[in-house]
Amino acid sequence: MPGAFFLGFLVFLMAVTGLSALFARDLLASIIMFSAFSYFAVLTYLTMGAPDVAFTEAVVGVVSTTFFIVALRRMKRGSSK
Amino acid sequence: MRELFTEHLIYWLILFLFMLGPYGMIFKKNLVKKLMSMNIMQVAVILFFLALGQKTGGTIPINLPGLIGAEHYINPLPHTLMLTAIVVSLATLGVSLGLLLTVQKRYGTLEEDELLRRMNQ
Amino acid sequence: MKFVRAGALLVVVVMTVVLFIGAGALPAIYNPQSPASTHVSDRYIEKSVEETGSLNFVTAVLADYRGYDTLGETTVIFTAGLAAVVLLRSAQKADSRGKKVPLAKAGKGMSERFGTIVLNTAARFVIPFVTLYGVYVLVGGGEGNPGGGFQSGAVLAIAIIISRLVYGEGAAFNISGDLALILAGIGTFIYAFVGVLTLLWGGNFLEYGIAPFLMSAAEKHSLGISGIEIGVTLCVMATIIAIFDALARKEEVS
Amino acid sequence: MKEQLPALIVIVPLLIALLSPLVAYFSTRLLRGLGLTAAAVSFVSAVGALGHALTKGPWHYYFGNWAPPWGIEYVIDPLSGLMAVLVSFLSLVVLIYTDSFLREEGWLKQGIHYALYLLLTAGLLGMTVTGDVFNLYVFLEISSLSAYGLIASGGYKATVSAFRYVLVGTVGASFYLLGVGYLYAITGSLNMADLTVRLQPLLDSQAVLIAMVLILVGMGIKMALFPLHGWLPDAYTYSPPAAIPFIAGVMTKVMAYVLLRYFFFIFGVLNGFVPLVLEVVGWIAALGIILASVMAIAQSDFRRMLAFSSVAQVGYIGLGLSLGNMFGFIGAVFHIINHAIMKCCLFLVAGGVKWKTGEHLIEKYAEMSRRMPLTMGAFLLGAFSMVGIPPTAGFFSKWYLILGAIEKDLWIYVVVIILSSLLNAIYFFRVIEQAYLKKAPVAEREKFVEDKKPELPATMLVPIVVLGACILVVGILNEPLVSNILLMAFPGGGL
Repeated sequence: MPGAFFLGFLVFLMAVTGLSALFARDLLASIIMFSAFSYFAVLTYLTMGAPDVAFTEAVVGVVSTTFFIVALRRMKRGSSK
Repeated sequence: MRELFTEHLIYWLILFLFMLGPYGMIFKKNLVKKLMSMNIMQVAVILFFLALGQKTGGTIPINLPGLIGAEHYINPLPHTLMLTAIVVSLATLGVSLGLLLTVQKRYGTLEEDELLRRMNQ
Repeated sequence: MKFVRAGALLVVVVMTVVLFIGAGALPAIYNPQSPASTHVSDRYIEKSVEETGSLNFVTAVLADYRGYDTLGETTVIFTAGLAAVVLLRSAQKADSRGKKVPLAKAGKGMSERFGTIVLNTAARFVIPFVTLYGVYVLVGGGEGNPGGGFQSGAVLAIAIIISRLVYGEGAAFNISGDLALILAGIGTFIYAFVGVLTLLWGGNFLEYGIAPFLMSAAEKHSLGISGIEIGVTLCVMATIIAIFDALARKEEVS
Repeated sequence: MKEQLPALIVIVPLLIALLSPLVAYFSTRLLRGLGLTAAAVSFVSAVGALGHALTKGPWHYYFGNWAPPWGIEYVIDPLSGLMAVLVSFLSLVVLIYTDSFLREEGWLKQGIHYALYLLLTAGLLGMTVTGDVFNLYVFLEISSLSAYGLIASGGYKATVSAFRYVLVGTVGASFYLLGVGYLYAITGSLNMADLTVRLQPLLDSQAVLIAMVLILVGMGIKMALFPLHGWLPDAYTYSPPAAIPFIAGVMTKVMAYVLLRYFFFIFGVLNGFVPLVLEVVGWIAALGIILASVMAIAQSDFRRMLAFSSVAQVGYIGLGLSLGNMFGFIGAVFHIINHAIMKCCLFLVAGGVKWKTGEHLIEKYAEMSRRMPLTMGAFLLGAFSMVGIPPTAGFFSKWYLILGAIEKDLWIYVVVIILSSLLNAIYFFRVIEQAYLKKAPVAEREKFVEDKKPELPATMLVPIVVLGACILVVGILNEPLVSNILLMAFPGGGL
């Protein structure tokens, strides 16, 4: 199955972006890496032949990134530093 | 090599992603990052289920005219289940971000050590 | 403390190794003969077009065969909206206790306008298209396209969020947080009400085929599916807006 | 509508919950009425369904009329019926009690509280009566999310503990879901009855072992089995008194029920790797009982003491599960019932004292027996039952657990149960001593002598007294309960 290599590569990319989201110093960078993670998740779902799930993950990725950014904005504003 | 890929490696990668969740939750001190590792864990479960439904010679589970028979389509059940799981992950994310905002507002920090120190004051 | 961390790391590593070894016992990926691909799924693929009238098997399973799960899923979203709103509200206790705030004034979004001319103009173009697309996703869901109530609701919510982000609280295209919460409840209620109707007609919960209409079974099922999809759309849209509103709400000065 | 009873158990509270924000906007009084009606209808349906299951055998209800491996079914057998009756009964009782705490709040807060509470009820009921492992996950999430919301509404400290609970709880749910994934991978089915059949030839496979461990860890986190209990003490201590009796009383118990369901009904206690896993569970549970009891002695906050005692009591249920024989099963289920009622009652008392005096510290309980005689009477029954003094219910579940341990020649468990009863006696005696024997300081005393209405208002007092009476009734009626229901519930039961 030739798709297997591509699939493996995509999951590997997910692991990389996920790790860098966890290890990024800056929270904003972390959130951006997290949305990249979400994007690769969409690609992986598409490769796995699940358009419905991919579509849902795409919109959920947008919404959750928005939530994160809005929350981050509030947190920065409220922080003592 | 190809056998390894098709049979184990994808599961391994997925399970690695899955265990990234507990790892991040234990070792990352920032609460936002804990939240992210929780989300990564949920995505890994979704990938796991979708991987179960894969089928050689199967296409996406939408009826095509003239293509009849179960062997031509990917199993739709995991997709359905995972739609639910994605929605659950979004719901959990919303609630926990709300919690984080409240914590931040009261204690002024999201670093775990600092938070524990301020809570005990 | 170091010791505890080392112990935790050990536990995580051991679990990872155990899971890796255990993966060997799973049926190989891509195997058409695996139990997951042979036991239950065949009926969904072969019968769903005639039994439910939906060309998309995922929609058929989601909204019909396992429609009760989806009711639960919609409820989960609604619950999340409730939880997010209650905890951000109880944080700002300064709110008038026991007093009834008129719904129109209840939700105050971000107060400052941070739209520039480019953003404003872009938003004016983007929002109608996003909205249209959301409606299209809802309508096209059963017709063999991916998508359905949940995706449609999320896309519609994104349109409203864009408008809120660009125009601020004064956006014409806006739903306030409390109203959104009530709407979300109504949306899920529409879903559940379809089930209650089938109960009243004498069938089991969510048994669309029982409807006393002059239609074929497949048509009744697709009617039922559209009914619940509308409920899901409303609930998801309203909940996302409610959570967004709760997160973005500026603290009232007390 | 008679044939729709299993659906009504869950659907009615769910429907009212969905409408509560809307109803609350117009009238909070109407909301109260509707909420009580919903809980009552759910309770009546559960009783009806249990009656049917006992007389005519298990009741299968197909959603959308799709036959089981394809659709979702509800199964009311004696065990799930009994659990449904227990959950809906406690939900109704606590809902009456809740009223006094909410009266002062605004419409939005009341509406959301009722919605979350009823959703929690519906979620837990759905978990007990479902016959589908994925549907169980969905309802697990409904109940968890509503519990997060309820706990978090208790102030700032509660939000920190609620956040921890969200993280840990989501890990638990994800582990559970991954376990379901393993089961699905090797059997291709999600229906419990179907799984049982299809797992039979596969029970020696490693995948089943891993699925078992994943489900055990996931549910262990949710039920606060000993090393996984970290989220519980804070969550119970800081959450608002209007919600915690139900959460503390029922939630962990439903999770324990799910484990019983898996190990006794789906995997089968004697097959494959199950005895091995259960043995580990047994040792961990025994250790947890002792350690958590010792921790409970060290607490000065009444609610925190109850929280640690909960961890210990969940250990008893784990012990009964691990015994894997009939007495163990009866002891575990009986203890689920007892502990749900006792813990609920004790938290109601704690909330009542807080309502009266604003205090949770044990040392402030001085002379409480004179100020609130009925409430403290119920507390005394609950405490006796926790310790295991004969006419109360707690004695009998321990008795069956000991019988089960003796049958398997595990004398160490007998020692653990007796030792922990002693520890229970120590920490409850501290409170009893304060409430009945100590004299209050003079300043405090003058305050309550002036108090014209010493007891709690009726809406709070009645639930407390009812639950106190339940402890006695369950204890006295233990024989018919065991022989008519619990023996029927045992897999392949009825002897």
